[in-house]
Amino acid sequence: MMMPMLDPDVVPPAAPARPVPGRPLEIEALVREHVCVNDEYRYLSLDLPDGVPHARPGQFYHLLCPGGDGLEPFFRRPMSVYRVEPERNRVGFLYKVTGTGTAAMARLWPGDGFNIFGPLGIGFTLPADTAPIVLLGRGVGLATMGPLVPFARENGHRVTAVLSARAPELLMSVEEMRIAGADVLTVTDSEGTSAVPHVEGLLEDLVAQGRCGALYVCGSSRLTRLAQSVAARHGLFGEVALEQQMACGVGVCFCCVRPFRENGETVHRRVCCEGPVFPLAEALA
Amino acid sequence: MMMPMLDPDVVPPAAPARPVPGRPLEIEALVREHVCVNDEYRYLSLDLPDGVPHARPGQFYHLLCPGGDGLEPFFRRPMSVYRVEPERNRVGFLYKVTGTGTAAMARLWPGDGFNIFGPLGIGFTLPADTAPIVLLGRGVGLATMGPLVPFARENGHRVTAVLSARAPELLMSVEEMRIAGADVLTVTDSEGTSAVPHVEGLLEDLVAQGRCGALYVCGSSRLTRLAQSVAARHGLFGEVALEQQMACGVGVCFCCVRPFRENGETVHRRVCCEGPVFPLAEALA
Amino acid sequence: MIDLSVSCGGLALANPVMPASGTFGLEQAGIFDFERLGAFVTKTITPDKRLGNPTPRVSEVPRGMLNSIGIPSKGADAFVRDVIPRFAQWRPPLVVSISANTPDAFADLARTVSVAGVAAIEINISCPNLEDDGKAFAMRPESTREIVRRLRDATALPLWAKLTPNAGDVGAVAQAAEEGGADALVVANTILAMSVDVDTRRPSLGNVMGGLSGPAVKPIILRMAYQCARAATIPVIGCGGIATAKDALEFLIVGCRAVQVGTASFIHPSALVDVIDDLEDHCRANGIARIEDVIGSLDLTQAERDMIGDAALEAHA
Amino acid sequence: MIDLSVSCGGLALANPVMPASGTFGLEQAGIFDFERLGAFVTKTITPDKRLGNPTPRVSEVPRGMLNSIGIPSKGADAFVRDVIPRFAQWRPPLVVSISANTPDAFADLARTVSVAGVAAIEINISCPNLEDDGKAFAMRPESTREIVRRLRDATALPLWAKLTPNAGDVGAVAQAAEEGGADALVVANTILAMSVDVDTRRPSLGNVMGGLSGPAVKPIILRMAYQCARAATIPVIGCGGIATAKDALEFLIVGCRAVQVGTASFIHPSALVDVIDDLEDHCRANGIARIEDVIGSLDLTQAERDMIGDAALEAHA
Ligand SMILES: Cc1cc2nc3c(=O)[nH]c(=O)nc-3n(C[C@H](O)[C@H](O)[C@H](O)COP(=O)(O)OP(=O)(O)OC[C@H]3O[C@@H](n4cnc5c(N)ncnc54)[C@H](O)[C@@H]3O)c2cc1C
Ligand SMILES: Cc1cc2nc3c(=O)[nH]c(=O)nc-3n(C[C@H](O)[C@H](O)[C@H](O)COP(=O)(O)OP(=O)(O)OC[C@H]3O[C@@H](n4cnc5c(N)ncnc54)[C@H](O)[C@@H]3O)c2cc1C
Ligand SMILES: Cc1cc2nc3c(=O)[nH]c(=O)nc-3n(C[C@H](O)[C@H](O)[C@H](O)COP(=O)(O)O)c2cc1C
Ligand SMILES: Cc1cc2nc3c(=O)[nH]c(=O)nc-3n(C[C@H](O)[C@H](O)[C@H](O)COP(=O)(O)O)c2cc1C
Ligand code: FES
Ligand code: FES
Repeated sequence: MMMPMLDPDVVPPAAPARPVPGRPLEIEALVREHVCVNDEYRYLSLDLPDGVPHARPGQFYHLLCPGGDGLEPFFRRPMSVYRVEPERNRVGFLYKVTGTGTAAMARLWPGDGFNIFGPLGIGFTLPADTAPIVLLGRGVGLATMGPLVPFARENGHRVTAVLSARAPELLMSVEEMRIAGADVLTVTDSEGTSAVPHVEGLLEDLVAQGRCGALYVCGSSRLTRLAQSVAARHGLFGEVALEQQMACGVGVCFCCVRPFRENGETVHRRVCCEGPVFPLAEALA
Repeated sequence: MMMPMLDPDVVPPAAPARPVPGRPLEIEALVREHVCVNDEYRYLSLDLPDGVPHARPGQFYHLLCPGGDGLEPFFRRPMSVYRVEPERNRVGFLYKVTGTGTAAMARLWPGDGFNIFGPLGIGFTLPADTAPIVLLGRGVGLATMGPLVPFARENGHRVTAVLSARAPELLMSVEEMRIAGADVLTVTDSEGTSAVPHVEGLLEDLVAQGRCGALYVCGSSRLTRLAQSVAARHGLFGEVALEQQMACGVGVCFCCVRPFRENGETVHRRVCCEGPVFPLAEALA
Repeated sequence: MIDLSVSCGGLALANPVMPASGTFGLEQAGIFDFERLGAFVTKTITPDKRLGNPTPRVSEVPRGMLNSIGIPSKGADAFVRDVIPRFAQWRPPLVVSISANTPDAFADLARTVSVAGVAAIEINISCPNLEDDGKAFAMRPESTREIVRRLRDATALPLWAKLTPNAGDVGAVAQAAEEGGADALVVANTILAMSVDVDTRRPSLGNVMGGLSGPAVKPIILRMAYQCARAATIPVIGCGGIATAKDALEFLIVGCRAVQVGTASFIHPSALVDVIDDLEDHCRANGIARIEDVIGSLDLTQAERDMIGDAALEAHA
Repeated sequence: MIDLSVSCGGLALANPVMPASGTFGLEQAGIFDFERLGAFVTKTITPDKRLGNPTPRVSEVPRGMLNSIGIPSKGADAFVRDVIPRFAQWRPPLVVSISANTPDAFADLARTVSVAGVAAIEINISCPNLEDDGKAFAMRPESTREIVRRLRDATALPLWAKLTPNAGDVGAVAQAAEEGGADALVVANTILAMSVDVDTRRPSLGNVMGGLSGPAVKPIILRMAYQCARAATIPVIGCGGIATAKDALEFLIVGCRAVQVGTASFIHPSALVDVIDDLEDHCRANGIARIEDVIGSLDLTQAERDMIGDAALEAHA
């Protein structure tokens, strides 16, 4: 196990009384930029107040999407950071409008306030040495993977990203990941290249070429199972980023559990505070 | 009784199946102008769609004030028409921010949509001949009186308006009523001219000068009682516009009742559909 | 053409949508098309003339309203003479809501309103029974069974029993109403509630407590409607917080054969007709030929969904 | 300095604001200042290890949430060993919430958690009693009296009985809990409710029905808290939809001696501390020296206000 494991009842002792950098905060951010990336995805970037903690790749914020005009999101919405720019005090999200909350979010204009709470959760862990890593992502899963590329490159890892989508025009982040230093391979349903056997072949090739010392996956349980079997076959380190509906976002309500394998038993772990990034082998996908 | 009396159970028979002009409609209006009149009052004017019915003086609309940002008005809010411009398809409201709904209304910008329902209720009746009339109003009561001035002038009545306020700078509509053809007298608390005995003297003078053949009052129960006694003393026709909290606005929920004297008995009448304008003598003010 | 018709509580309805008692009246005739409704339901009437409660009679709360109107009433005779005949000009059946404070007076009133032009009687048994310590009839199964039986004997018209959500075991009350001879259940009346003005420290209603209605109550009433539809074999008419066709569909899916729309009409005056139009659109868009096919179609097969959530994971792919 | 302290159910509290069970945990220690709270209230624990309910476990509804978390639990022993000692570092008293499905198991659990570091026990009696057909203990006065009596005998710690709003006569249940020996009443748990996804026709919760909480329930729970405060002489702790100091004040005014804040913390993580700050501000702005002066200060003198409404008429003058 390379990833810190949390027992639901084991929490950091003697927590400080006042939030300090690194602890999640409720923040009144300002919308800086809000653009359509393609037909389905939007990019929202925020200016943060000075002195707030910044997210690590794989962490998320809990967003208070604004109500009004018939849309009444009650809960906050969890959203992974897609771009983290601590030096400019900015954070960016890549998202898809799927329901009430994201539709409300889509109405934000530059200059609007946006109440966000975070950063939350446990992000990605890099392998101990500078082993080359492979990212495998589909759909919004790419948003979660985004910041892993520069993070891994800065720490000396070669990065290969295998990006999957329904069609080529829905592929995102290809250029961005290339610029950040990743080798990018793309597979799509419409080109018939995204089926499991083909992707499995790709991964096996990468392993054979010594380009896959660790595997990171997000956005599809089909790909997660595939990654699990490739990682198990070759004894690779791996992580998976999972989603589940959330209420509190901090570990107290137990609504965001998912099942995991632990010593042959099925156990529940909370995605919000024991994840959203989990050891690949343990997820029941 | 010069004013149409409605029995709660007597309603127009054989109503047409589809709304026709004259019947209240739910309308998506557009904000045309929204300005501060003084520290307390705002004026909001709306462009109405073509072909909708227009209000008569004393009628009101039921406004669906927009929610969001912590303000959540649930009911509609009743608001008298302050300016009616059928030929330009516009309507205007003069209002004061007093709570949730009016605060939400105050956030509207020109170009915004505003859902209004109306016109509703029974407006002012002019005396049968061209008797001169006197308006007595205070505070937001002036808003309700506003359109009575041009209406009465167009129908050949001389109009005197006695306007009351806490201080001279809170007096509204003075110029507008003068332009519309009214003689305007003002009384204020700060000048010590608004006390009942002084206003009573004013009214008695107007009666003596033959300028008060009918009395219209709105916005203060003190002034209403005064008007009642002056009207009773001289056998004058009179009307009072009343307020009460409303839910349906159309007469079915019975939440907006006020007490009236009818044949020596106390009865309840609904402000929304039996008023808001009532015979002066019958109101229990 | 979508078939929206349902049979419900002894009546054949053109569609399953009708107003809730106390939120509908002849005054709305010019506001929406009365011919479109599944049925008419009148404000509850009582045997005698009453003034109703002190003002303020309503107050707004998060996504809902409190009311303590009381039942201002011109009395039953005036109602039979002046109001019932006016509904003859429209096709939808007329359901008359009645209430009284003793079983005798209740039964008399049922007889009084059993006249031509009335298609069914809705009995508002959420009112206090003066012979039972002032407890509402519908608070307990026994008192419910008894009063429904009394009223069953008093009229040949279909009887719809309107239950109170303040009862602890609404399913048992539903069964009791069925045993007493009710033809349908209306689930439910308002939920007893209150609010306080913290500046004046006064209750916001003149009557201190009042009934909660509107979207805030929908999840609670939907649960009760589901429990009643399982507990009883007579039709259940859902009523509580329904403002849109989606809300109506929730009630139909859990087993209601019709729905009543109340508070929503205060916000959107044509809510009733809008719900009917949108129900029809929903059916058309989803290939549903008859609204009957929706009734009771709740899918419990995945209620114990596996926790893998493939569906969720793939949702964004 | 405003005096926010209250005595409540055997404890002296620095202020009347505490978290609601199931919405609070050690995980929040870095998020707001634990020292500020009136008390700590833990998630309900059960005797044995449990997994909890299937997902989805929560769903949002108008101004509220449905949950059917179930009670995932590591078991009482792990709780006593690992969790209780960690609270020793803060000053506010620790209230431990417990529940079980039989009176015996419940009493055993009360004994198990009666250890140093625990200031009071909150008994969640909204859970099914397997020896009474699965009806929750708090649904009826008799079963409430009995279980509270059993637990009273099992521990010397102050006992707070948490009632269910699903009971038909919550005032009678409150009295019964007092008779059984409770030191305070927590009014109340969540209201049983449901919602349906009309596209899939599935319940939105894996467990079909769940508990409603949040602003939508406030008017209902406030009414019950008022009824309980009048029916019982022991302190009532209000709990349901409290999100702001204004909400808390409504509960204090109708007679509650303290309040619990639950769902609101999911929307604004520092809701508890914000409520305390704003209560203090309210007192300061209104010349209230002690929060005690607010408790039970409901003004009923104008409840039957004359219908003239001078106040309303003059309001705009
Ligand atoms: C850790 C994490 C990171 C995420 N990162 C991203 C991201 O970067 N970009 C992006 O587009 N989406 C992301 N999602 C998914 C995003 O949270 C949902 O798309 C969003 O909550 C949908 O809300 P809605 O109101 O639009 O949909 P609705 O269907 O109206 O939502 C109803 C409820 O279900 C919840 N819900 C619905 N779908 C999901 C889901 N897939 N995961 C969790 N909760 C859900 C909502 O939060 C809400 O509580 C992430 C989810 C998690 C858990
Ligand atoms: C027929 C009629 C005409 C009116 N015309 C005007 C006008 O031209 N200009 C103007 O400024 N005001 C007018 N009012 C008063 C206006 O309706 C209230 O100021 C407004 O409803 C306050 O709403 P709020 O949400 O800001 O206040 P809140 O106090 O938050 O309102 C809470 C509830 O009380 C009701 N309420 C509060 N005060 C009043 C009141 N005085 N009368 C009726 N209901 C009230 C609200 O509608 C709402 O339902 C009129 C009222 C009536 C009945
Ligand atoms: C103003 C008002 C008056 C009501 N009067 C009655 C009544 O006279 N008889 C009755 O059975 N229910 C009455 N009700 C309850 C409604 O019929 C309905 O049961 C309740 O409001 C829930 O539905 P809704 O949320 O759609 O309004 C009244 C409700 C309101 C809001
Ligand atoms: C996610 C969640 C979990 C809860 N778990 C418990 C619990 O374990 N024990 C309990 O007595 N109440 C539990 N409750 C009920 C709350 O303590 C509280 O009674 C209810 O939510 C109403 O308060 P609120 O509207 O402030 O949330 C839970 C509520 C929520 C929302
Ligand atoms: S969202 Fe509450 S525990 Fe994860
Ligand atoms: S507001 Fe409903 S009757 Fe007047």
